[in-house]
Amino acid sequence: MSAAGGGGTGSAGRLTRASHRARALALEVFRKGWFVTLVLLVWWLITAAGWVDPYKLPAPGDVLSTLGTLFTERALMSDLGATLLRLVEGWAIGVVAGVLLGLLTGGSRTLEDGIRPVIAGLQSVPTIAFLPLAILWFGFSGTAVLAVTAFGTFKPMALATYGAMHQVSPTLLMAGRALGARGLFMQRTLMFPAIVPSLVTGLKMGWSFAWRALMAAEIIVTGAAGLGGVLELGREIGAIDVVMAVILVILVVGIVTEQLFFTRLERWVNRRWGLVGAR
Amino acid sequence: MSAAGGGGTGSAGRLTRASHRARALALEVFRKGWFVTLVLLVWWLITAAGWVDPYKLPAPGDVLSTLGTLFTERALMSDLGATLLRLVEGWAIGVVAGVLLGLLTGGSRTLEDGIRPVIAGLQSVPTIAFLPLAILWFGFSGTAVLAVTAFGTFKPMALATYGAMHQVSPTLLMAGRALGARGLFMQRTLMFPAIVPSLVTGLKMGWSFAWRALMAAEIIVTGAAGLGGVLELGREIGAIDVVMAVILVILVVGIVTEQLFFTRLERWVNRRWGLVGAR
Amino acid sequence: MSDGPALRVSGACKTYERSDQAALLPTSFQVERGEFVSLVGPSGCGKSTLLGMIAGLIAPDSGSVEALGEPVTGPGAGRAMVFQDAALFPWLTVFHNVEYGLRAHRVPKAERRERVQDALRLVHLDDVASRHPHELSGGMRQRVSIARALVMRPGILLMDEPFSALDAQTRTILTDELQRIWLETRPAVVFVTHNLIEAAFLSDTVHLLSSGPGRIVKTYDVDLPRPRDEAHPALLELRHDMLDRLRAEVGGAIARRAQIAEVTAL
Amino acid sequence: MSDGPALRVSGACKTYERSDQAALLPTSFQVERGEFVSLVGPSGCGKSTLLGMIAGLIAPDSGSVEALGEPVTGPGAGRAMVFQDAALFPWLTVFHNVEYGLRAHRVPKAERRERVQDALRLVHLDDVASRHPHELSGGMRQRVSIARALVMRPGILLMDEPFSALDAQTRTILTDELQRIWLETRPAVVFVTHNLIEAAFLSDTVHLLSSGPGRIVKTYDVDLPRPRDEAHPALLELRHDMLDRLRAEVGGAIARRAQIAEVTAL
Amino acid sequence: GGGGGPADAVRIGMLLNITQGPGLIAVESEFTHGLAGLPVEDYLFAQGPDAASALLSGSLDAAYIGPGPYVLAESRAPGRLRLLSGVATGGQAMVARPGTGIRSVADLQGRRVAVPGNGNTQDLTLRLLLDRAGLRAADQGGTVEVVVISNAALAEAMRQGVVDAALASPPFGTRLVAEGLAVPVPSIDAVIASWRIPATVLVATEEFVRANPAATDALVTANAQAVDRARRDPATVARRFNDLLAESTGSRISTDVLLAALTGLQPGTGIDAVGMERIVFAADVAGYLGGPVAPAARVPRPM
Ligand SMILES: Nc1ncnc2c1ncn2[C@@H]1O[C@H](COP(=O)(O)OP(=O)(O)OP(=O)(O)O)[C@@H](O)[C@H]1O
Ligand SMILES: Nc1ncnc2c1ncn2[C@@H]1O[C@H](COP(=O)(O)OP(=O)(O)OP(=O)(O)O)[C@@H](O)[C@H]1O
Ligand SMILES: [Mg+2]
Ligand SMILES: [Mg+2]
Repeated sequence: MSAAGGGGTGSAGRLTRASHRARALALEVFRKGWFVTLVLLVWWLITAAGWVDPYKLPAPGDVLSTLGTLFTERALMSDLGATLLRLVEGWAIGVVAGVLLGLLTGGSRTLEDGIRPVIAGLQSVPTIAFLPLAILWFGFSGTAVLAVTAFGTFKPMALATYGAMHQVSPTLLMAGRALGARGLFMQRTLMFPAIVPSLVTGLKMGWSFAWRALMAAEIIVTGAAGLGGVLELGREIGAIDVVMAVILVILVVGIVTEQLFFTRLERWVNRRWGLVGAR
Repeated sequence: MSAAGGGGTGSAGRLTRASHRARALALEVFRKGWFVTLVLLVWWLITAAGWVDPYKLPAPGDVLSTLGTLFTERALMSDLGATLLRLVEGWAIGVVAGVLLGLLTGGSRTLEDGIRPVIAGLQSVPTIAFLPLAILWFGFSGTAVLAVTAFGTFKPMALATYGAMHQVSPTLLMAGRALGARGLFMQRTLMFPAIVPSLVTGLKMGWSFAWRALMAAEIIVTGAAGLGGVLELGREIGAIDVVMAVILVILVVGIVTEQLFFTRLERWVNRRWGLVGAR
Repeated sequence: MSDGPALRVSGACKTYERSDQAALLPTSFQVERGEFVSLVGPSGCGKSTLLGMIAGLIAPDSGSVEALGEPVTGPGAGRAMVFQDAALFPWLTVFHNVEYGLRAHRVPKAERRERVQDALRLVHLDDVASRHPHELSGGMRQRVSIARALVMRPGILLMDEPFSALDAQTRTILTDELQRIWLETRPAVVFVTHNLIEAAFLSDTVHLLSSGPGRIVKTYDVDLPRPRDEAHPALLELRHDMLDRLRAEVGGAIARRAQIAEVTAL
Repeated sequence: MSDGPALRVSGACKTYERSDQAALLPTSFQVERGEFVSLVGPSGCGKSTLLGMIAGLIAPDSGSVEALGEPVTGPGAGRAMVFQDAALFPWLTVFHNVEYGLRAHRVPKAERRERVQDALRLVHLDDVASRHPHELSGGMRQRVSIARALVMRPGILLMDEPFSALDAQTRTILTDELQRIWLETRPAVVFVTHNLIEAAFLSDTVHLLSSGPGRIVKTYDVDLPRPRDEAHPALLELRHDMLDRLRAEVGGAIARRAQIAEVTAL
Repeated sequence: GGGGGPADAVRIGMLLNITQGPGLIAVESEFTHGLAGLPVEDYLFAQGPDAASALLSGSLDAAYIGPGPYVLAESRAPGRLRLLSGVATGGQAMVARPGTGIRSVADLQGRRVAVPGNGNTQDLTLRLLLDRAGLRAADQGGTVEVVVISNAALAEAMRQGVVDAALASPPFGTRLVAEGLAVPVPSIDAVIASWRIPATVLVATEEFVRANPAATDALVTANAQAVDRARRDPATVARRFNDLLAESTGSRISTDVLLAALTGLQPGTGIDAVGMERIVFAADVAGYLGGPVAPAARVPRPM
């Protein structure tokens, strides 16, 4: 590469590089932030100009102050904690169960052909419909909520596992078989790692389904800690600012988990599995 | 190929072929049906043996007779019709909007980088949370329900479109550019058809999200006819057989649409796009 | 159109973002109208990069490319490209694949129809016009790709390893075909290949590139009458020369790469 | 182990389900211990099918395969396979890739370690044992694949176009390497390729197959001392013979295919 | 708790609803010292049917619920629940959209009337009203359209003219009137008041009652004390309700509105047998019952 900034001293070169990096960062922030800023601006403008009744669309500031009140008076932090804990638990159980079922039954055509359509059918039934059954069977306590969340995650994960298994390169499987891999050894050491990159995408989808299922479930016992209860109570008394505050919290959690967890996981797996340009 | 069944007359050969086909069909039915049969059998056994209170798990026969009553006395058919109509409408609007947004903004890195994370964040917020807003903004009429259903479909479709666009073979795009394709012409004649096979998979996912959104909406806005209202009725009067009957209807609709529509569409697209073994 | 060379590459070079080495050092060469030029060289020596700059798909970092007397700033109808994996649009029939570039350039429908039929006839595929790409063999697909380029009546035809995905027999047949088509239509051609016999057999001039970073290290002229025979002893000898040179270059490149690997602890 | 041939294929044939033509007609041949046999022929003539039957991955419709004196009923440690695209497990390091077959056969850990290191040394890759496949060049990947097969100490090594995805230079280097490794370890080899020079250069015997449906149409013996030189005139002449024969066969196959196409209105 | 044997805690469910005022205030005083030595765990449910399901699933021991969900649960799982005591009576209010001219039940003919849920007190009371006036709900082949609209959405529904009238649970009817979105219909309210329909009852699972007689007794006693306090001092109920609301959502409802709503609600441990009878009858008319409800199940059966 040709010398950058030609003729500068070492420290000047470093400065230039730093300012380059700063500019790159600014560009990055603009590129990723302009739309959110625009949305917030339009929102603020609409409410500040008084075009919409505040009970239909509270001002951004009002929602923020409601959010503050929720954190101080309702201890929203512990709600958030409780919800996230349930979410991670239910999601993890659903993921493990779904992937295990897929791996264990996806090897046989008869097993898969029998089970897969049933799961696909169940997947078309919204979790909310299973809630009354879950309360009767598991009680309203943690178990029902967990069961519903895990079930909501289980179905798409099992389907994703089946899908991923069909996309594994036949040559790879043949290579494994030729080397003597069979049965459980094959599923554990070859099939499973081979589908990991697809599963990572599936995990994100499962997370989204887990959220849906959990929110539906948390709505039952509104008094207990959990974002769903706050949402439902806000809805019940027509406090639109509470509803929007909770939406905001879920949104931020969604973006943060996506960026901090899923994107990294995906990047790591893709690198490890050599799916992005090596080097 | 060597002559089949050696020495038979023509008609005998045809008979053999017919019996072959019958056997193949029987095998197919067994392969796809054994699990459902097993589940039904276990369900029947549990209830017939009286291991579970009927108010927790009604017998299959009871659910069927409730279903019959719902169809004859509660006009479930018109509920089903209303729900399906809304579903198709909302889904179609969401699909078109999502794909259009993806196509129009996916070409530019700045546009996509700004918009995509917001949609991904919104996707993590369960539709149920937006309902109160939708009711305030769109009123009680079908519009709120439609808006929520369309919005529920829109987000995953836009994300699927972005994802699909990133997977289009760069060589194909380069070939198009080298041939002089640009701007809208490029998006319309190259990008769009290139992502169709991925979109078909996305359509199914969008359908599943549309169902979820619609059920949540119908449960809350129960004024009009719709399966969601019946489901909610069953829950509120503690009639678990009604709940299960509605689940059964949704399940059957799910399996039928999957088999009659999505599987065929997918097969057709895959054949047309040459994604299955050419011959 | 001026009467200068078909193509003039003057000091064009390229370093990809986030790469620590140039993909192609400043490179200059010229292709006369109707001349057949091949680029050969080890993997990663910048052949595709160079072709992309000529096609107007990649912007050179510095230097310039001039095609048919005009500076290249983007893709143009005068230059057409054929890719390694044919890169046909799977959802279009053969006819519509070949027609695509004409539609992009808003050629009227009646003229499109005629030109597409001519192009298909040239590659002997007029009878499969209504099939889809996946209904064709690999060789047929590549011929469609050639027709799709020729229908633009390009002054310059760019081909990036067009036959390397085909089996040896089909490849031999298509190389013969290409010679025939070129003799009939006579565009200037820049042809990238790994196959030295192929390069020697088809070309008026062969540029040999080397990697680490990419540059032209040797140029061969092939002065043999056409149509040629693949088994001509002069061709075999030329292949031998190039192979020796390449082996030396690849060895060098590997040594250099090892050095780099030590430093960057890849 | 008996002292018979390494491999005896007796009348093995295959018609795939839902296909209207046999992929391979009844085929018989024999490979002696330590012999190097190549299969060449146009695309789709059943080379991979035949190799799959020998590997125990595909069951013949009738006929039998006997390897190292025992009938083949499934994959076995005595037969190892190398695939066209290396087919390495991307999530495992080079070391663990090579180790995989030993783990599947429950070889104790200490012995595994030693054998893997030996195999990697044989292909000159002991210094990249901890890398992942995507950190290797195509040629290195294919050498790992060969090590993965050799570590099983196979009596029979099966190779399905192992070099066809590599560029010409790397290919030449690897072909030399393979000859060296084979001379050191001396398994019986069944080698599938499209490259006639490669086949002639490496083999004791070359079987030429033709398609529509697949069968062996001619067998060549190559009686030249080793190590050989690729430019030996006898090899070039052999290549020429085979090419002529293949052209005739491919022409015939194309004619036959056209006939079928008319009937089935593809 | 649960499991059939003696419990180690009493799990009590309730709704955040001022008709359950005695239960809400009991949690912060009468229940705090436990019931016969057992600590109390309280759970706030969003809807009555969920609390009923929780009782039947064995994850609650007792609950404050409306008579509707109790009767419906009893009809489907006879003998599983036991009616312990009354809690409050009355409180519902019929309100009409201004300008509709609705003054009597007969005026509801051809109108759309909102109730907050299927099978709850308001729904059943409305059906009773219609039945007595010789009208029928649309889902029973009649002309009056009964639509379910949640308390939250009621104001918006009135504003948009989606409904003409609503039989609302307290304090939502009063609030609509206070906000000028609806006018009261006193003649209908008077009829309803005369029926003495329970607003909230206290129920427990039969299993719990059998295994924990002392705790059940203590529960009934504590409830009676709370009911007494609520009757003497409605402001305590209003304050407690608003505190819970703020704790849950950070917002409050005007105390004036709450106190106005509480005037129609009479806390009391008695259950009017005829009022209960009317609920069962209405549920039957609506086709909600899964089976007969035994006469013995319609009156309190404390130990
Ligand atoms: N888009 C890109 N971004 C970064 N580096 C690139 C890009 N494209 C090519 N390179 C690098 O530039 C160098 C030259 O690449 P190029 O594709 O031109 O080589 P080539 O001669 O066509 O190789 P091959 O024979 O394998 O096709 C290589 O080192 C390659 O890794
Ligand atoms: N799994 C399969 N199902 C159906 N037909 C198959 C299958 N595998 C191969 N065939 C067909 O059998 C014939 C022989 O295939 P095979 O892969 O053995 O040929 P090949 O000689 O290895 O070809 P290539 O040189 O292209 O690898 C071809 O016509 C092919 O289409
Ligand atoms: Mg290239
Ligand atoms: Mg093959």
